Amino acid sequence: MRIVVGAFPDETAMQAALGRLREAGFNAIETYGPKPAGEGHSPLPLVILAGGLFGAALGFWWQTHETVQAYPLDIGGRPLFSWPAYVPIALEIGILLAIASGVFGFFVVNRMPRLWEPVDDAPAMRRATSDRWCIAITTETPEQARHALWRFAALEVDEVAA
Amino acid sequence: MSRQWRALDALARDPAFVTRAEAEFPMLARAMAAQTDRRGMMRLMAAGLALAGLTGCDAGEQGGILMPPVHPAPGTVGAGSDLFATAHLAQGYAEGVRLRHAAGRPIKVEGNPLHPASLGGTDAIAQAEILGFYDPDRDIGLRRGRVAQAWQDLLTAMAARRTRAAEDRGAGLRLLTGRVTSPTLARQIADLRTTYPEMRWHQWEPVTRDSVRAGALLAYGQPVQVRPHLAEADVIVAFDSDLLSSAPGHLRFAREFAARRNPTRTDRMSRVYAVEPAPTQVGLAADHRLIAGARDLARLVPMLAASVLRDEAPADAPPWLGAMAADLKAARGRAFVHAGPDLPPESLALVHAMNEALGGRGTCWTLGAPAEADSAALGESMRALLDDMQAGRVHTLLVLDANPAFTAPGFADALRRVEFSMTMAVGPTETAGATHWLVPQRHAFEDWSDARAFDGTATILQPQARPLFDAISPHTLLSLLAGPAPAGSQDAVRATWAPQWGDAAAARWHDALATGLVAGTASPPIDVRLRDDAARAAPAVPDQPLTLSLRPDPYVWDGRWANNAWLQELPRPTTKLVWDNPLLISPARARDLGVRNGDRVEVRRGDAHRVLPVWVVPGQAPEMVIATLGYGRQDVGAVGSGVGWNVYPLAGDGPVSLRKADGQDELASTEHHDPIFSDAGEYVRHAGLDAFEADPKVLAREPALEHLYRMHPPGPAAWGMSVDLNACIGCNACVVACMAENNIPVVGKQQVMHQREMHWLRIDRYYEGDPEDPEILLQPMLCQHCEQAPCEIVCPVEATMHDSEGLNVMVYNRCIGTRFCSNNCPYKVRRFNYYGYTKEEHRPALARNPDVTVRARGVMEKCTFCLQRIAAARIVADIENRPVGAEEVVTACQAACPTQVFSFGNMAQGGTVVERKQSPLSYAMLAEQNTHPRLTYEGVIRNRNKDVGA
Amino acid sequence: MAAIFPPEANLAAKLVLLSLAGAIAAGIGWWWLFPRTDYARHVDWTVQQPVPFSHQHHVGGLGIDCRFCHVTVEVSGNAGLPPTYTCMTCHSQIWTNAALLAPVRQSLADNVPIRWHRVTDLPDYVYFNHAIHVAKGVGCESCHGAVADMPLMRKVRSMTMSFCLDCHRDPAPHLRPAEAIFDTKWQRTPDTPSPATLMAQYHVGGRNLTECSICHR
Amino acid sequence: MTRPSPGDPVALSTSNEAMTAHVSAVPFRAQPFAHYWLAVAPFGALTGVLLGSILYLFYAGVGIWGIDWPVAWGFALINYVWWIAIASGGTFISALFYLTRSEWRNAINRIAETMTLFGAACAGIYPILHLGRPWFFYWLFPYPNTMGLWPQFRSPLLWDFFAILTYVTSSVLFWYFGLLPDLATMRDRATSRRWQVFYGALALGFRGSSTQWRHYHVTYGVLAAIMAPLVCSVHSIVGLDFAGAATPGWHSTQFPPFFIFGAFLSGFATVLLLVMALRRLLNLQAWMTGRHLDVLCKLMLTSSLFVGYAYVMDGFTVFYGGEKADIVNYTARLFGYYAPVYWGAVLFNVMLPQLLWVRALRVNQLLVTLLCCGVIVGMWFERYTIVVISLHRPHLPSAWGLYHGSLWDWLTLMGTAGLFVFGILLAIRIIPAMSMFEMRETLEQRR
Repeated sequence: MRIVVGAFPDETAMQAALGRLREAGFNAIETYGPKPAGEGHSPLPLVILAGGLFGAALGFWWQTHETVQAYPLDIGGRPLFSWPAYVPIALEIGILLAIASGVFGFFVVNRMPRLWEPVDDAPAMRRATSDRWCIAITTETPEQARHALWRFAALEVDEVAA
Repeated sequence: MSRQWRALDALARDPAFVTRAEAEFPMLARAMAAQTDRRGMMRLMAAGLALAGLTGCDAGEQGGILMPPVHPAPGTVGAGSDLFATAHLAQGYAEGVRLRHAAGRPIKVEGNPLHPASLGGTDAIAQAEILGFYDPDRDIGLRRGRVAQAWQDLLTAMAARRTRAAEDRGAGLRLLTGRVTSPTLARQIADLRTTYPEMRWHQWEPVTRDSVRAGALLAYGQPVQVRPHLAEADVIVAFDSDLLSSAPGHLRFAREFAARRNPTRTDRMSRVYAVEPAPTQVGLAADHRLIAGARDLARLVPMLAASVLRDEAPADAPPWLGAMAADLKAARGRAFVHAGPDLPPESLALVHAMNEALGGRGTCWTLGAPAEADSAALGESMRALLDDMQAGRVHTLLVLDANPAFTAPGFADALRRVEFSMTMAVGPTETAGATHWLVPQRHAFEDWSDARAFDGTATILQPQARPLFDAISPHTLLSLLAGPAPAGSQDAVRATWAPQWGDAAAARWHDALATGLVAGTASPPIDVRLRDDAARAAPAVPDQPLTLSLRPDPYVWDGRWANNAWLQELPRPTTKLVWDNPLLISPARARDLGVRNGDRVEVRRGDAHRVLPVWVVPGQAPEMVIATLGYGRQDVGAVGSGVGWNVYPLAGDGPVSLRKADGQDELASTEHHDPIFSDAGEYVRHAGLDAFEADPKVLAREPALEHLYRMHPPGPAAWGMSVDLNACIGCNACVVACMAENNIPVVGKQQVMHQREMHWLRIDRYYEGDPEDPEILLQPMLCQHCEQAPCEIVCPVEATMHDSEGLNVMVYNRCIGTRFCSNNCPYKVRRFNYYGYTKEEHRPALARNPDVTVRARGVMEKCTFCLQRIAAARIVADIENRPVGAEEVVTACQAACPTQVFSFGNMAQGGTVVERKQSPLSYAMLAEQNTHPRLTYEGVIRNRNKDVGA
Repeated sequence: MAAIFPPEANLAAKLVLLSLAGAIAAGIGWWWLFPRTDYARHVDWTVQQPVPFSHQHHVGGLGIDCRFCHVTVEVSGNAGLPPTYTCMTCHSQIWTNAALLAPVRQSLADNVPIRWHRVTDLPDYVYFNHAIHVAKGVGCESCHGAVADMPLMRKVRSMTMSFCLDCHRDPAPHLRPAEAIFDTKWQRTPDTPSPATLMAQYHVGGRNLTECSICHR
Repeated sequence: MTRPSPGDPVALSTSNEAMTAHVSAVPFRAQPFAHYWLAVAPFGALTGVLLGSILYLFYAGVGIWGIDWPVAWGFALINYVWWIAIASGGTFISALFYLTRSEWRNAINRIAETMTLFGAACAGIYPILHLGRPWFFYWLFPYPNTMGLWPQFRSPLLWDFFAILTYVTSSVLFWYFGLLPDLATMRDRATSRRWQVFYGALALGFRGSSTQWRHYHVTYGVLAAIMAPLVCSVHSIVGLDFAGAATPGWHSTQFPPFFIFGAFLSGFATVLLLVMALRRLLNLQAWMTGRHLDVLCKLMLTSSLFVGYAYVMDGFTVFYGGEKADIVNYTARLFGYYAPVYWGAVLFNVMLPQLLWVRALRVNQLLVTLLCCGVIVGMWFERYTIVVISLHRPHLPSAWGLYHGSLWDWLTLMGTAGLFVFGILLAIRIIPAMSMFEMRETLEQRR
C-alpha cells in the first residue's frame, strides 16, 4: 500500500480534481486544507447536548440530596428543598460538562492526539496548513494515482509508504 | 496590650505556680476549708496553650497534658461552675458580688441578689474586676526603691519603724488610706491609736464627695446620709445627679428607679426631671432633661427651694421651674429631690430642706449614718497631711490603697520631706514609685477582709483563689505596725467579728460567707431634725463665664482601673469614646472656638495648663467644659500607662481660660455616624405617656407581611428575649458582662478607630432633634436571632444556621470568613476577627471561660444568647427528663443588668419574656425586613409634664 | 523531508496525557483519603505515659469499676482523672516499692501532679459532655473501646465529626441498659431490650441531635 | 500605513500566504516587537508585587486591608467584579459575534480571548484572597468530608464559586480549541526542531483533514453558542452576589442585567485598547483596520447607553420602592462622602463615551484610547460605588461608617494589573496574535 499526495494551489482546483479522481475510481481519498472545509454531519452536537443535560441533572440532584437527605439544616427558615436556589449551580455544571464533552469529544472522534500519520512524510503536506490544498490517495497502484494527479494539475505530487 | 498577658501565660506553664495554685483553692462557704475539684482547672491550664492558638483545623490534634490533683476534693463535685460570694469595693463601699467558678477557678462576676447594694445587679467596673484579678502587671513584688526585698527585710524595717514611732508616741507616724468602710481595718487602726496616741490617720479619695458631707452637716449638723427609695417616688428632681451612676448604692437606686419607668408594669409611672450641665445616667432616662451649667444650678436650686418652701415665684425663673415646683408639691410625700456631689454644700442643704418640706421622709427616702468607719472631709484630711509633710512633722508615712502622687497635686514634692514612706498597692502606681517601700497587696478576690455597703451592711470578703502573685494583706501589714507578730488576714477578720457573735460565731461566719453579708449590720434610719437655717442656705453664684468641671471617668474612675483593657475599651455612655479623655464641650462653644472633634484646645487655670483634644457633646451646657479624671497615668501597667491626658493639675477654683491650639488628635469612638437625627424614633420608638394612655398601641406599626415560606423552628424549647428600653440607663454593665462571659477580645484604640471593635452587645445611642438639647435615646443592640435570618442564607459553608430552639447558631470552626453574613445583617451585630485578636491579647487560657470557644483569626462571631449557659441547662434538664424551665437560663447581660432591662427565657414554658412580648410597647427592630426576630424591644414612654416646654 | 514526529510519538503522547491525568487523580485521592486513615486519626496509637497504667489489669483483672477513678463521669462534663491520692489508697498497701510506681509516690511526696498524656482528644471547639451520654445509655466502650483488654490505653475510634454524627443521627443501636454502661465487654443478647425500648426508656429522640448547637458553642 | 477610517474594508486584500507568513513569523522572532523585553520587565515586576502582597496577606490576615465593620467587603470584591467584567468582553466578541457571523470579528477574536483568559485569572484570585481563612476555600466544594458537612447551596457566593469555576475552565478550553488549527500551521512552518516539537505537541496532530475540519466546524459553532449564554449567566450570578442580599443599595432586581451591561462596556473598552496597541506593535494594520476600531467604538457607545439606563433605573427604583434605608443610602451615593466616586463613574461610563456619536472621533486613536482608559477607570468606580458606598450606610445609623483602601489593597490591585499585561505580552510571544485560519475565510470573501 502506498499513499500518493498531490498539492493544489487553492480549494476550487482541489475540488475539481477531487471529483474527477472519484470518477477515475479512486475511493480511499482524504483531503487536507488550511481552512474549514465543507459542512457535513457530526455526532458531536449530540455528545455536547448529552454532556450538558447530564451535568445539569447531576448538579441538581447533588444539591437536592445534600440539603434534603445528607444533612438537613434549617437555613434562614427556608424549606429544605429550595429548588430555585439550585438552578444556577445546576446550569453552570451543565455548561461546564457540555463544553468539556465538546472539546474532548472532538479529540476522541478524531482519535487525537495523533502526532504522526503516514501522510506526514509527504513534503507537500507541510503547506497544507498554510496555503496548499492536498489530496491523499491510498492505493495499491501508486503510478496511476500519480498520473491522475499530474493530469488534474497538481502542483506537486509525493508518494509515501502507507 | 499584647505584652500584657505574657507573664501570666508563662506562669501557667510554671510548675511552681501550678503546685501553688494546686495546693489550695477557693474557700467554700459550704465545705469549710475544703478544696474544690481542680481537675478541670489543670486541664485548662494545659489546654490553654493549645486553646490560645486555637484554629479551625479538624485534625483531632493530640498531646494535651492532663494534671489531676494530688489530693481529692471532698465536698465538691465535678468541674461544673459554682458561685461564691464576696464583695467588690467601689470607692471603699461594698457592692455584693458572687464569683462564678468554672473548672475550679473564678471566671465571671455576678451580682448578689441578697446584698442591698447589688440586688443581683452589678456595674461595669465590678464586671471587669475579674480581668484585673488576672492582670499580670499586679506582679510587682516587695521592693525598696527599685530593689527587690525579702519578706524578712520588711519585718526588720517595720520593727525599726515601731521603735521610731514609739519614741514620739506616733506623732510622726501617719497613715494614709482611701475611704475605709472595713470594720477590721478600722479596728486595727483604732488599736494602733492606742499604741501610738499621737498617730494620725488621713483618708483620701480624689473624688471626695466632701460637698455632700458638708451639705448634710449644714442641714442636719451631722454627716448623715440620704437613702432614697425611688420605687416610692412619684416625682423625682435630680440636679446634676450621680444617683444612678456612681453614688454609693447606685445599683439599688437604679433598680428601684426602673421599677416605676414602664407604664405597662407600674400603675403609676414616675416623672423624672433632670437638671444638669451634661448628660448623666439619670438624664438619659429622665422625662425632662433640662440643661443648666454650674452657674444656672447655683441660681436654680434656691429658686426651686423658694417656690417649694415658701411658695414664692421667683421673677427671673425659667418657665419650667414653676411647673416643676407645682409637680413636686402636688406629689407631696412622694416627691424626692436629689443633687449631685458637684453642687456646692449650700445647694445640697437646700435640697435637704426641700425634701423635708415635701414630706417624703420615711416613704421615699430615709436618713442613715454614714457607712465609712470614720466619716471625714477628705479634702481637708489631705491638706492637713500635706502641710505636716511640708513642715517635716512626718517621719513615717504608710499609704494604703491610695495614689496621691497621681491624684493629689503637691504630694510628690511633700513626700521628699518624709524620712520613711511605704506604699501598699495591688498593682504599680505613681505613689508606689515615689515612696521608699512598695509592698504588694493582695487583690480583693484573693484575700480575707470585710467592708460595708452604703447602708452599713457588712460583707466578709473571702478569697476566691490562692494568690496569683506573692503579696500580703493590708491587715497583715497593719499588724506589723502594731507588733512583731504578723497577723493573717483571716484571723484579723475573725477577730473583728467573733466577739460580736459570741457562741454563734462559727454558724454566723458560715452564713456570712454563704450569703455574702453579715445579717443585721445595716444601720437603721436615724431620726434627726433639720436645722432651721438650712432653708436659708445661699450658694454663691460663680461669676466666671466658663466653668471647668473635673469629673471622674465613668469606668476608669479616678484612674485606679486604668490598666483594665475591658474598661478602657468600653464605650462611654453618651460619647461612646474609648481609650481617651478629651475635653467635653457643647456644640455652641465648639462653634465659637471653631473646633471639631479631635481639634486641640489649651485649657489654662492659674499656671496649670493642658493642651487637650475636644469632643463635642450635644446636650451639654455651653458654659461648662468637662475634663475627665483618671487618664494620663504613667505607671499603671502595660495597658493603661500613657493613655490619655492627666488633668488633675487643672484642679482648683481659679478662673479658667480656653483657646484653640494647633493640631489634632485621633480619638476613637464606637459611634461613627453624624450624630443628629430627626427621626431616631424609627429605631428607638418613643412617645409621651399621654399618647400611650390615649392609645396603648401608639408605638405599634403595621405588622410584617407573612413570609413566602415561613418556617417556625419546632423544638423542645423556644428561646426569646425582650429588652425594655424604658429601663436602660446606658451603664454598660451588660457589655462587659458579655465580654467576660464570651471571651470577647479587646482590639485596642487603633483597631477601634478602624471600626473593628468586637463587642457582641453594644448600646446604640441616638440624638434626636436640636443639637444643643437633643432627645437622647439608648438601645442595647445584639443578635436578634431572626427566625428568617438573612445571614444564614448567604453563608456558603453552613457556618451559621438555625437550631430547632430558635437560636441563630454560629459555628466558628466552620467559618471561612466570607463576611457576607455581616453585610447581610440589617442590625450589624456580627463581628469579624480581622486579626488574631484573641491571640494578640496573650490572655492565659485559665482566665477565660472554658465553656466558650476561643475564636481564631478570620472568623465571624456574634451573640449566641449565651449558648453555653443554655447547653448546660439543657443537659441537666435532659438528665432529669424534663423540659428546660421558662427562666432556668439567665444570659450574662441579663444577670448583670441593674435595672432588669433584659428578660430572657424559654417561651415554650411561658414566663416573663412571653408577658413582656405581649406588652403593647413591644416591637421588633426593622420589622419591615421580615426577619421575625426572637428579640423584641419595649419602646420608650416619656412621662412628660405638658406645662414644661420642650 | 520527513515527518516531524516518529510513529511512536502517537503512543507516547497518549501515555503522557493519561499518566498526567492519573497523577492528578491520585493526588486528589490521597488528599481525600488521608484524613480518614487511622494513621491521621492516631487510632490504635499507644501513648507513652509516666506510669504504664494497665486498664486490663485494674478493670479486666481486678474488676475495679470505671467510676472508682473517673468519679465525675456521671455528674459532670469531663469524666475526671483520679488524684494521686486515689492511686495511693491501694498502692500504699501493695506494690509499695514497685519501681514502676515511683512517679506516683513521688507525686504524693512532692505534691506535684502526675503529667498524664491525653489519649482520646477532641478539638477545643467540641464540647463533649460525659454525664449526658452516660445518663442516656451510651456505654464507655462506644467511644473508648474495650478498655478492659488494654494493657496500655490507646485510642480506638477515629473521633471524626462523622463518627459522632453516626450515633447522633441514629442513637438507638448504640444504647445499652443502664447496668451495662460501664461494662466494656457487654454484648447485645436476645433478652436485651430492643433499641426502640431503650430509646423510650432514656427519653432519647426529644431533640434533633445533629444540630450544630448540640456540640459547638 | 494610511490613517484608519471607518470606511476601511474589513481587511486589505492580501494573499493567504502573505497573511500567514506575517502572523506566524512573530513567535519565531526573538522579540515580537522592538524593545519587547523592556516592556515585559515592569509588568513582570508588578506580578512580583502581587505575589509578595499575597504572601503577606496569608501571613498577617485580611486585617491588612481597609475593610472594617460596616464595609466588610472592599477592594477584593471590587477588583473581582471589575476583572471578571473585563474578561467577559473577550467572550462576547469571540462567541457572540461568531454566531452573528460578523466578519470583522475574525481578526480580533484571538486577542479578545487571550485577554479573557488573563482577565479571568486576575478575577479568579480575589474570591480566595478575600476569605478570612483562605486555606479552607475548598470547603466551598461539595465533596464528602470527615465532617459530614456540605456547602450551603442557597448562598449566591456558592453559585458564584461554580460560575467562576465553569467560566475559567470553559474559556481555557474554548481558547485552546480555537487555537488548534493555528498551532498546526505553526508546527508546519516552524524551522527549528524545538518549535516544531513544541507546536506539534500542542497541535495534538491536527492536520486539517476534511474529517477533522468537519467535526471542528460543527463543534466550534456549538461551543460558541454555549459560551455566549455562559458569560451572561456568569455576570448575572456575580450580580446576584449583591442582589441576593437584603443590604440597601444591593437589594435590586435589575442587578443581573446591570452587571452584564457593565461587562459589555469594560470588556469592549479593554479589547479596543489591546487591538489599537497590538495592531501597531505587530503591524497588523492590514487586517485590523479602521473598520474594526469603528465597530468596537460603536459597541462601546451602545453599551455605555445600556449602563446609563441602568444608572437611571437604579435611582428610579429606589424612590419608587420608597424604602427609607434605600433612599438614605442612595442620597449618600449622590451627595455623600463618596459622591465624587459615583459621579466619576457616571462621567466616564456614560457621558464621555457619547463623544463616539461623532464618526470622525471613532477613529481618532488618541481620543479613543483616552476614552477606553476612562471607561476602565469608570467601571472600577462603579464597582466601588456598588460595594463600598452601599455598605457604608446600612439600615442602622449606629453602624454607619467609612472605608479607605489600605496600601496593601492598592498593591494587590496594581499587582493584578501587572499580571494581566504580563500574561498577554507572554502570550503573543508564543501564539499567533490573530486567528489565521479564520482570517483565511475572511480574505476569501474579500477576493
